[in-house]
Amino acid sequence: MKLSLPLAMLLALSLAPAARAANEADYKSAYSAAEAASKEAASLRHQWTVTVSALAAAKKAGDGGDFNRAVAAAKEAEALAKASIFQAISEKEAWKAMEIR
Amino acid sequence: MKARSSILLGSLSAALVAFALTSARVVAADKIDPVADAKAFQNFFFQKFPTVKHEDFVNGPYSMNEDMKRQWQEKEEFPPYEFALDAGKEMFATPFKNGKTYADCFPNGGIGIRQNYPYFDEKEGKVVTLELALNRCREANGEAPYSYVKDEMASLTAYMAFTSRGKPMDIKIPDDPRALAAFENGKRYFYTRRGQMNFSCASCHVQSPGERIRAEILAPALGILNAMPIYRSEWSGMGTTSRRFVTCNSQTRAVPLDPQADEYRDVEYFLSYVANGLPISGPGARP
Amino acid sequence: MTAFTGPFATRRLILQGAASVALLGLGNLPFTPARAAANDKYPEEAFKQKSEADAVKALYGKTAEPSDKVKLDAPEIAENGGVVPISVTTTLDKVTSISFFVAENPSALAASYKIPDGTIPSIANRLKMAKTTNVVAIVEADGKLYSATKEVKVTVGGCGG
Amino acid sequence: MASSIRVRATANGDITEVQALIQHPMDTGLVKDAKGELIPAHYIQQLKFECNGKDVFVADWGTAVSKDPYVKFSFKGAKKGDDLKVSWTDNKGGSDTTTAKIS
Repeated sequence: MKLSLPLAMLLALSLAPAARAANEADYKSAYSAAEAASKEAASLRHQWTVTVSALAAAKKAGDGGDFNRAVAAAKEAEALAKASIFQAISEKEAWKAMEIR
Repeated sequence: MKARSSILLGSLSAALVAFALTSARVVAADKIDPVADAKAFQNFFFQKFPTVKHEDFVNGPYSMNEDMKRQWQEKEEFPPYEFALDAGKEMFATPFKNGKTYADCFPNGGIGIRQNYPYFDEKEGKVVTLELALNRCREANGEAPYSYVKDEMASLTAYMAFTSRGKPMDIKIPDDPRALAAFENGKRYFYTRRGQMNFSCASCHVQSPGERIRAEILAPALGILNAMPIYRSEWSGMGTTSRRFVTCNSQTRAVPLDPQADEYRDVEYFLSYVANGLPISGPGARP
Repeated sequence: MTAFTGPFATRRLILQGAASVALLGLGNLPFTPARAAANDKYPEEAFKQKSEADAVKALYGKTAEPSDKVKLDAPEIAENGGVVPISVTTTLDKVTSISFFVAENPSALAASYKIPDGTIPSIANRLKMAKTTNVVAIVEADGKLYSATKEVKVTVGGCGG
Repeated sequence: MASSIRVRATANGDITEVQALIQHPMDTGLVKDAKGELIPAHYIQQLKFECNGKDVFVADWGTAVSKDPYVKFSFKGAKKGDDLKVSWTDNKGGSDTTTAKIS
């Protein structure tokens, strides 16, 4: 129940219609947003392996000039990082529910 | 449509009830009480698996499934960790370049002491695991540290575990707020969900021990570290507790911490303490 | 050996040495040629065969018939495909060979054992299995082949990563 | 270097039970290493047990035998204190041998 919010967010992001072909500027901004979110997730020590690989894929596509794919991958990485941040914050209290007492 | 809304209503009220319950307990549970935690932890498993003999829990999946137990016993006739054990025994006795040996770093010459690790080091204010103590001993004697995850470190800990086989786990928590905090931090790590799979250690080892996870049977959390280090057929080699934590993390798609991160040391402290009284069964053989 | 022997002398020494070894070798050859050559040859061909049927033909040159006198013991579900404990025992007598086949492994023949007389026809070993498939044990007793088959489920462990 | 063969032979009555565990990678030649290159096949092909000058057991192994292979069998005609010679050869010409006393 609690986690449906980030999944919905993930879906919303991927459905957003790409108005026109992405260019380097779009890639740079999407990538830095994803990188910031990923750094925060890492600082909370809740980073996901899939975030790291999506970020790497974005960089690889970006370096290769395929900005469409790079922006999509960066957006996915950002969404994943945000979901792991949400998980870290909600788990600060939620873990107690499972504790054996 | 009607059914869906009733489900929604049902889950909302359940959440409310759960919230009320936890908040009441949260207030009561602020005081960290390892003794009560250990008792509750052990009783949970003793009641959930009444037919399993208490000391059998340390055999992990093999205490949960007959077919697996038979395969294990067949392997134990001539166990695959035999080579690591001999290598560890030889290494343990080989003096460092400065002539000292591991025996000089450990109480009782390092023999039959594995059940007291990890311990809380009051000078350092942190939990110290057996692997950490071994590497510190090496560095103190001018030797390069070993990898915390496998090979030499696993052979050394295999031999030290072997010398403690059968002795009950005996972890102490000194009356020091930092030790209690480390215990609590380990407990929190154990119950915290992580990775894209959104699993915590408890999701598998408390909620569904004895169930299948593809080819393997999930081990109960009680006594799960008593068999460390383990020879896993999947790794076709030995692995220490840290290797198990690191690989478990990456399986749930959580980025692993470094092998001797504080969280890993604390969760090892927590899991070992709640298994006090259960025998050391390392080195172990696992799927 | 004086220092001036030079290459010719050492060559002569080597030749003499070789001759004597050959003589020695010849000396005890007649006692064990038949037995050693017959059953020590490594069945290279049989291990190359992909399917179980071809492997059996290459190894024994005849086919086996199932028999309940061959008791094959293998797990329901292998805890790990790399280390599957499999054992066989039989009440048949005059057993001369026992072999294990894993039907859908890259090559079916896994292991083949020669049982000299005086050795009890019962073996345990640990084999690798690529996937869920039939394990077949074949016993050669008094020149005829008897077999037992059991399916072993094999898959990977853990939750994936 | 310690021998790669661990063997336990125990006689009770006329039957001697033998267990052997051998340290060997048993590479199939079908597995890739971290860099993606195929690890060449490297496996024990023949393992022989001799007692009182007679072969008591000969194993011909393929690539489907597990890493650090194990085998158990028993045979008649030997007694406590006899020597059991164990030797193996692999497809790369490697080999090792050891002699154990039947206990």
